[in-house]
Amino acid sequence: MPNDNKQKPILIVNQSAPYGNANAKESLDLALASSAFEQALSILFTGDGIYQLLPKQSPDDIQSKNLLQMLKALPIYGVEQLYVDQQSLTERGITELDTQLPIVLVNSVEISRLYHDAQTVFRF
Amino acid sequence: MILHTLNKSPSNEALSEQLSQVIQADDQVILLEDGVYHSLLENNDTSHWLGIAAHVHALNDDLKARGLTSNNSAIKTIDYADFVRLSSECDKVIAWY
Amino acid sequence: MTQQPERDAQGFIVDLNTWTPTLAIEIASEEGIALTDDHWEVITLLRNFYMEFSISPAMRILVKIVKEALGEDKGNSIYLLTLFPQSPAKLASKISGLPKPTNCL
Amino acid sequence: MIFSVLVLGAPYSSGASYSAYRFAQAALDADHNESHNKNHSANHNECHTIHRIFFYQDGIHSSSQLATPPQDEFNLYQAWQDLQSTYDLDLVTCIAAAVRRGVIDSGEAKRHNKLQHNMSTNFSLSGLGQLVEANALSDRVITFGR
Repeated sequence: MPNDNKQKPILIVNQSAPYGNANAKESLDLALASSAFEQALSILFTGDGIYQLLPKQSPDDIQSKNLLQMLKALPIYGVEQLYVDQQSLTERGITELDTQLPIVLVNSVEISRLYHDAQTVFRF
Repeated sequence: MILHTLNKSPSNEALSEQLSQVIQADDQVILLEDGVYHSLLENNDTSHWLGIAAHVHALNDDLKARGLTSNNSAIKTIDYADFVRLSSECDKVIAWY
Repeated sequence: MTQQPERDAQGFIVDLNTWTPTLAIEIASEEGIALTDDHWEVITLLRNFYMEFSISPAMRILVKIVKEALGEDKGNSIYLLTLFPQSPAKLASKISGLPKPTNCL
Repeated sequence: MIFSVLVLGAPYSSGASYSAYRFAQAALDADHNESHNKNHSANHNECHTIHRIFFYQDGIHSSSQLATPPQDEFNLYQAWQDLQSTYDLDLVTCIAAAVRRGVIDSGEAKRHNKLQHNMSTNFSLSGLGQLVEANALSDRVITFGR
């Protein structure tokens, strides 16, 4: 039954590396738009999506906007925590993510819970 | 109960792994587009989504187009009306692509 | 008056690097606004936000930024409407030399 | 049940737009054949509506007016337009995604000083807020990805 008053939490899953395609940017655009409507929103970075969180990105010379810089605005837009798949980090040999991001590492049980708690899942 | 849709062939292993991580025993899967090639596989591995899902369905039009028939007894052939019905019966639909 | 940098059909500057405070005064006067210190406070906040995050904020976030920096008295839509009438986020970003905030109607 | 549909892939480049079209058609047909299905699912009143179909990322190309498939191929662009006029569907193309990729309506053409525009009038250009709203007002969002 539709219930307009109920908050339906959204989960956005980022599984694409930045810059190679538009997924990271267009995912962020949706996250910012959701926050304008004060929707409950969680964001999960998994697979190649964790490359979006690497420090020291400077895409000026490929004429791209800095996605990492934009991700840092998420807390101001009401997204207080960014969930990051611990296993994806390990598999990719990544030991260091940008320290200014509000990152929470999650295991596969917690990831499964994020999916099940969401009303709608958008994957990019 | 979640309904998962999958539109990529088994060669996209990362996608299958992600789905396997999320799927639970009472969930269902609809194979569409190149996803229907999964119907050629038998997989009773309890860590793989094919071995976990309560029911796996495949869109008949997409099977037929690719020269596949539903020989796999574990996979039920459906049409788009069934797709709509399953979408309304489950709690939510997650697309894997 | 010197030659103005290129602007798009809606009056936003095309190359963000061509912005100057003088240009801000000119764009504002085209919109019938004489810039005061109160305007400049907001312009500075907007430009700093853009420098930090590369995002031109829409109304809700603009209000939030102003509220955090300048307090409740100024961090509300009525105050911003008196400074930048009709569409504060759009008008303020135009005068501040930022891209038009992404349309989220 | 209220559905909304999200289309992320372009016609020809992916199956997303076609599959979404078939899903929408089936959902609207189920509505029409309500009495027909009565015995089939006694507990379910099969009355479906589609609140909105939102075209995002490469999905926006479905709204191009200029695409002209050969006569011996299915014209998915025309099919979307026909489905829209038959059921008065709300087909919304994401403005930010579309203007970037060169699919614009007459209003955007004026605004950006372009001499041409190419978006079908069966679609409307609007912001991502329309997707967020569709999610809030629908029971299910069905995504068709690339």
